[in-house]
Amino acid sequence: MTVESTAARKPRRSAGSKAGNAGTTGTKAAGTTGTKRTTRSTRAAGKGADPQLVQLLTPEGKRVKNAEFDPYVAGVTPDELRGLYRDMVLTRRFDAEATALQRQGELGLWASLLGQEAAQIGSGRATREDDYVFPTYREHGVAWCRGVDPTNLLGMFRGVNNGGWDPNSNNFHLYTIVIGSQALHATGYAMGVAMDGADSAVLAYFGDGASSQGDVMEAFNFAAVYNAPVVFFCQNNQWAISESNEKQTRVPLYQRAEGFGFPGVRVDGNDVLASLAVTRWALERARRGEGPALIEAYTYRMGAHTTSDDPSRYRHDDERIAWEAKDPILRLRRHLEASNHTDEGFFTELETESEALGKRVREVVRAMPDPDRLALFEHAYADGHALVDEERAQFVAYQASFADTEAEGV
Amino acid sequence: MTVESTAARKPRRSAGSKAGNAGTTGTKAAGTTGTKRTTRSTRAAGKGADPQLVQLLTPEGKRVKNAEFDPYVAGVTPDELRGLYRDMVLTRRFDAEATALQRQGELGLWASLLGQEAAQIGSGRATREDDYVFPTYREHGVAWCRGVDPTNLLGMFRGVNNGGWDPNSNNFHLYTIVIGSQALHATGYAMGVAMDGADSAVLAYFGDGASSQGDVMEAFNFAAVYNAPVVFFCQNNQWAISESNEKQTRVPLYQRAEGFGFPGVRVDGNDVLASLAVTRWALERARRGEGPALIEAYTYRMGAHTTSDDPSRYRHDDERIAWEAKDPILRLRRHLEASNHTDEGFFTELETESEALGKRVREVVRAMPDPDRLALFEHAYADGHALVDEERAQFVAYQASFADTEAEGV
Amino acid sequence: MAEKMAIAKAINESLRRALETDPKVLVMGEDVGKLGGVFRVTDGLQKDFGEGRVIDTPLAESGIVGTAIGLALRGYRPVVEIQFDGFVFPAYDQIVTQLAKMHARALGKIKLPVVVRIPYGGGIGAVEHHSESPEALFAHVAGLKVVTPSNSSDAYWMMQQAIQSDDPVIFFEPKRRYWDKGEVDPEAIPGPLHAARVAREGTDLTLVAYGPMVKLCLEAADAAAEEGRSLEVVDLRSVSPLDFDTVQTSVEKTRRLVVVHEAPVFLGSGAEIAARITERCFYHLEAPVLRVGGYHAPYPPARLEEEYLPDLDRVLDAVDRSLAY
Amino acid sequence: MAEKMAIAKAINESLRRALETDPKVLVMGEDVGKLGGVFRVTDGLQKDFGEGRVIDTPLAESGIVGTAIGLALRGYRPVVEIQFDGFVFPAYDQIVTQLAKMHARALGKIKLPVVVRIPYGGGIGAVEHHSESPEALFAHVAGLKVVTPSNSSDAYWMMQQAIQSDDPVIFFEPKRRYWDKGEVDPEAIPGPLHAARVAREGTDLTLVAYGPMVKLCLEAADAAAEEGRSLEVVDLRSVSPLDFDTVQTSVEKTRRLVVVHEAPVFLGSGAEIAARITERCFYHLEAPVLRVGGYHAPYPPARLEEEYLPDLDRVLDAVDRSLAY
Ligand SMILES: Cc1ncc(C[n+]2csc(CCOP(=O)(O)OP(=O)(O)O)c2C)c(N)n1
Ligand SMILES: Cc1ncc(C[n+]2csc(CCOP(=O)(O)OP(=O)(O)O)c2C)c(N)n1
Ligand SMILES: [Mg+2]
Ligand SMILES: [Mg+2]
Repeated sequence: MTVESTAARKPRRSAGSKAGNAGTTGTKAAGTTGTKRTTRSTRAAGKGADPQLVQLLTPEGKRVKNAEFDPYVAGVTPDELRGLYRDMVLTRRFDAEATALQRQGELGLWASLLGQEAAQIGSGRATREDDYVFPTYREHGVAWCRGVDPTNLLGMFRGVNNGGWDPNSNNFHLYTIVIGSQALHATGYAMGVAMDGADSAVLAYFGDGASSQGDVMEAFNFAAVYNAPVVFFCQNNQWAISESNEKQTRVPLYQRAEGFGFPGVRVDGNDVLASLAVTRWALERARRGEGPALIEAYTYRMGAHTTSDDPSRYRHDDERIAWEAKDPILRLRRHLEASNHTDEGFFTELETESEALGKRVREVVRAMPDPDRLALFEHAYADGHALVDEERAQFVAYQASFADTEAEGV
Repeated sequence: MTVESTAARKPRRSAGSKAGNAGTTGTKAAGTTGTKRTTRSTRAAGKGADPQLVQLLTPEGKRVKNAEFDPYVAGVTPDELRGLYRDMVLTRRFDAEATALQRQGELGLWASLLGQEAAQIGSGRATREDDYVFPTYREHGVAWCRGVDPTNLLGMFRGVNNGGWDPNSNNFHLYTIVIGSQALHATGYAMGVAMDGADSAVLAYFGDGASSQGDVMEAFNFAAVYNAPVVFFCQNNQWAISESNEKQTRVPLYQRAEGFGFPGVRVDGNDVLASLAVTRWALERARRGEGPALIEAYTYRMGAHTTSDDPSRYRHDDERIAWEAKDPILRLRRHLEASNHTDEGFFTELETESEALGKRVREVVRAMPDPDRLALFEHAYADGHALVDEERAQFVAYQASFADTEAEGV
Repeated sequence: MAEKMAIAKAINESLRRALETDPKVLVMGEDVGKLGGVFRVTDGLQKDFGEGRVIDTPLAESGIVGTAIGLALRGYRPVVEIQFDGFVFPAYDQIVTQLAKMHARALGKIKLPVVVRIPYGGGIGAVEHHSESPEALFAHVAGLKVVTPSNSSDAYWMMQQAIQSDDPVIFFEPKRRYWDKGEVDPEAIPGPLHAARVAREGTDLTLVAYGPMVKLCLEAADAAAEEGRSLEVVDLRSVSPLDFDTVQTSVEKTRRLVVVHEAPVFLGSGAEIAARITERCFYHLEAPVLRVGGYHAPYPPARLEEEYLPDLDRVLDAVDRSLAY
Repeated sequence: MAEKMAIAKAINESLRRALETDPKVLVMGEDVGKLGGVFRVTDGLQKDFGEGRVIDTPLAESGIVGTAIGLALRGYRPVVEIQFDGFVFPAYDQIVTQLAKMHARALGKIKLPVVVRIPYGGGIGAVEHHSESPEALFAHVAGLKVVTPSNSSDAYWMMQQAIQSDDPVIFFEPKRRYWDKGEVDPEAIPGPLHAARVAREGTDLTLVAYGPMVKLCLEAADAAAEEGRSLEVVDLRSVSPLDFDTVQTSVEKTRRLVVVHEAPVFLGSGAEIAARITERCFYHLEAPVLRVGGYHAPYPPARLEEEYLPDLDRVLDAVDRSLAY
């Protein structure tokens, strides 16, 4: 299977090469006992300061039972498991390629998701096509699940645009850089979904640092008051640039939800199966009209904040090393191998696909043209603006005045 | 005892005419078992969606036991009880006078505290002189407890200033109109208290509506993270102008605290004794370095939002009538009478004092001069500003140009 | 069939018409429901269109604008009310970094037809934060459009057009004129939203104003006429974009310009008008463009606001000074 | 003993000196601690002064400024860092309605010596929100002072003075010049904080600029000199208050003025300078005041910013146009 660029409104890349829609399966499996589980989960989540980490796969790849969340992944086939693995491997590969491209000067900046693949793929694969996703700037894995061509993500990091895809083609909003703003957009969108009487849900991503922003907390409250079908997915990767969790919050973040009147759950964000299960649970209750939920995916930012950052200034290597043992990809690989769900062919094929993806990303990025100068004045307004027209005309005339000296622009 | 204008940093008007400092007494009584109670209270507060209303006096004036909070008022003498009664009566009288003055055109606006006397007097009397209080625009009763001359509160409502007292004279900040902002100022101030190594505490007031503001929630989080000695005192008077509680929050407000990592308690805000006890509890734990707490004082705005408001457009009279049965002043009067703590002389004397207060307020307000025109340019900056100087000079020259036609300025 | 109505009522009728004709139009804000807003501009709308279309929100301006953006992304056309000018700032981040920029960020793929209504300006004897004129703080920001009607007909039609606009529009309502009455013809064919209007013709000097100051300038023109001076009054109607052509045409005729607004003069919209008209009319101007507006000081308490706000004398003083050149 | 150091280092040294000499001075912001800020402006300060003086805050700008106000009320002098220009807006409400107005609200009884540091401006090839120049949005607001150094010595001394000021100061740091080196003499006696400085004398035309654009204007003056034109360059240093006297003196001599800033021209500080200098120098000006700045469009992606930002050619083009009058 090759990685193709994505057409609007087409079914997304399926999770496994031949699998059906994993999301649907899970929905059915879980639908039967939904309400009860909701209650229990709420209680469990609020129990105290001890993290109640939902985990379905141990770091060693052992499948552990969880009465509450098992039903949400009961229908997951080996093929789908391989699909999740493939998603994570390709996402990591894409991410590594982007980091390399930044080093080579092809990108101005890159925000790596390294270490957060399971949280993103698990939650992303839990969405339905009609759901709508609001990312931060690091959700490359979720974008992948939504079918956004990964090369489109690179435009803003290269500096050729501030957001290079049509959000409505894949119901995947643009990356939002001002921390926390998108939580309110997601909530408003979800209010609209409810007004439309649709049973879609909305998934809003943000980080542990973002949880401190007033906008995120106002979003919690609006979502609760309007019972909006929005799931808040907080990737707690332990760091907000150089600030660790205790600089942002006194208690585990998932606990914040209850004070607004909806459940919060902490999930092992390095466990793709658990992330899938918990997100399905939350999305389904949102669809059923039970309102918002908060998921805290406990994970780790393995790399620097962005390529501009130097984490050696503020954290020790031991920490990263300890988390490497919990690597999300390794974990699923161990599980697949122990379950005899894979053979060498699968891995070789994936490696080839991975190489192809890397090559394509390199090629597309290097060929990405700079925007036309006049793009400066494009899209400032939808209906036009007299001053923009005037400035554009002056700009054109000014540029033309160089025509004698220069053969062509720039 | 006459009502005097307040000198800076002098001991505040005592709660009863001959009583010692009620706050000190309570502090001692409670200090012994503090930590344990804290734990219990935290647990109690988080128990579930049912309001855990702390009440020490029933609407009928009957004293009910509360193992957790009784110790905080164990030392309250009959004299002090009479003092609390006096505070409430005089505060209500002042408030009524201000409403009348607005009707007579002497004030542009008035925000009445009618119905909230117990919450304000109880909490206000729990503060120590070195504590610092951040009010909204309705804390006339708290101002009274802090020793701010009530006529000073009227300046901004008359339109002669935007805040007419020196906040540092009584550690009572200016009224803040932009909803919620002061919660952050209080938190910052409390961070400063902690840095200074002082054992003062800070008390921040806000309303049920304000709880929706990002600033208030950011304040919760900063307070928790820095373990700042600040007590958030939310007067839930059921209404934010025309919006009832369910427009602001899905769950009882006191529950919000726990999600930030500190305890929340709901107290009967029409019970002055309970308000006193709970606020003492919270202030003392703050002093002991145990960090912030949230108190939700469950009360009722008996009147209009302000004199500009017409509540008949959005709420029924029955609601107000039902709350009248829980009147804070009546309740304490019943208790005092049933306990034989008062005689007719007390009430007659208080009525005289009340009349005197009303008269003084009327006189002072009517005599309040309009500010000088040049006050426009005063205090825009502490260190001066060239443009202000230039504009002031132009203004003076412009005014002077009318000198021929007019005998004196406006 | 023209009808005489107050500006507040004209906006109310315009919102009603929008709610009637487009099921995607929503009205949101604090107290806009049963209360009908503190100025009764949304009076009766929730009763007739329900709580799903006319929505009382939590007390959080960032939340209001932020969720309105989300609703617009879902295809709605929210008309958001900010209760008073001084309370728009908690929403400023959402307005400046999201509402203004998202269309461009999405290379045109997203449209945000959100109207932010702000009752603004002083002269009503209110307490702090209830009398400000922050229009320059929005007009400086690309991606926003900023308009403000001065009379009932414009209030009605400009609101219709603002709601129909696919761009975010900051709609400043001259609160002290809410009760001024004027003709509204709901069958008229309105001119463009962003065109200025010559409200009174004159030959000796041009007064430029908008919103609440238009009435004052018309009064000033009356007063000046008694002294034999013919003032032209231009009602800008739109602060972004700003119709410099109409102003220029007027100034080329009168050769003198005074700009009047309540907002502080320093970096107020008068600065831009002065700068640009001076550039466009450099050889026509007989006097520098003069400005009458607020001082560089926080808006004063009510008992001082008459000194702070432009009034007839201050406008005529500026006219005198201009004519003295 | 003057020493050569980069602007970033000069600010670092100035903060260090303030922390050393006044125990009430605090440094607060996101990542200002161990990391030393994303530009290393606070490098080493937490190590030397502790977590109690150099404080990593939660990720919430309103919270940062709001608590800084509270700390100032308690007697502290917080120096707050906003990580990038585009992230100041969540704090805008606290800055405009509280920080700017509380001194006046308290009739002078309260002072708020808070410095808000904002690295600003473009030219560093960054993603959205990292390259803006929002100074006009602060200068329009009474109660704030707005300054911006263009070189190391000013960076050092203006920060000292800003911290000593009893008024809130918005301190815009020209981030693309952070690594430009210049002499700093910690024993010098600095001039007033809000005085402009003639950075280069000339006779034919005045260029006014501040922050990152001063260097560009000096280069333009060099280039013009080669063509036999003598340009005077005024470094404003302060946008509020704005030293019109120094500009006026210069323009009375040169009779021509071009203002250069990165911020959008429309309602940018150039508008105010044009309006006021035209009024003050009406009979001196041989040409209208011309402005070179950003366009009325969201700040573009990095690959377009060179088109958006004023550059040598655009400045010289404006000079040509002015001289052509
Ligand atoms: C309002 C705002 N303030 C500051 C920043 C600068 N900034 C970018 S990312 C970041 C840390 C975000 O941490 P977190 O929310 O945990 O997300 P992560 O980067 O870890 O995925 C900061 C402070 C910003 N983008 N927006
Ligand atoms: C930021 C802001 N938005 C709106 C307002 C207008 N306003 C004044 S009081 C009020 C309701 C406040 O309700 P609540 O917090 O419950 O306090 P209460 O008036 O009931 O004491 C509103 C919306 C304001 N002052 N500030
Ligand atoms: Mg993080
Ligand atoms: Mg209330």
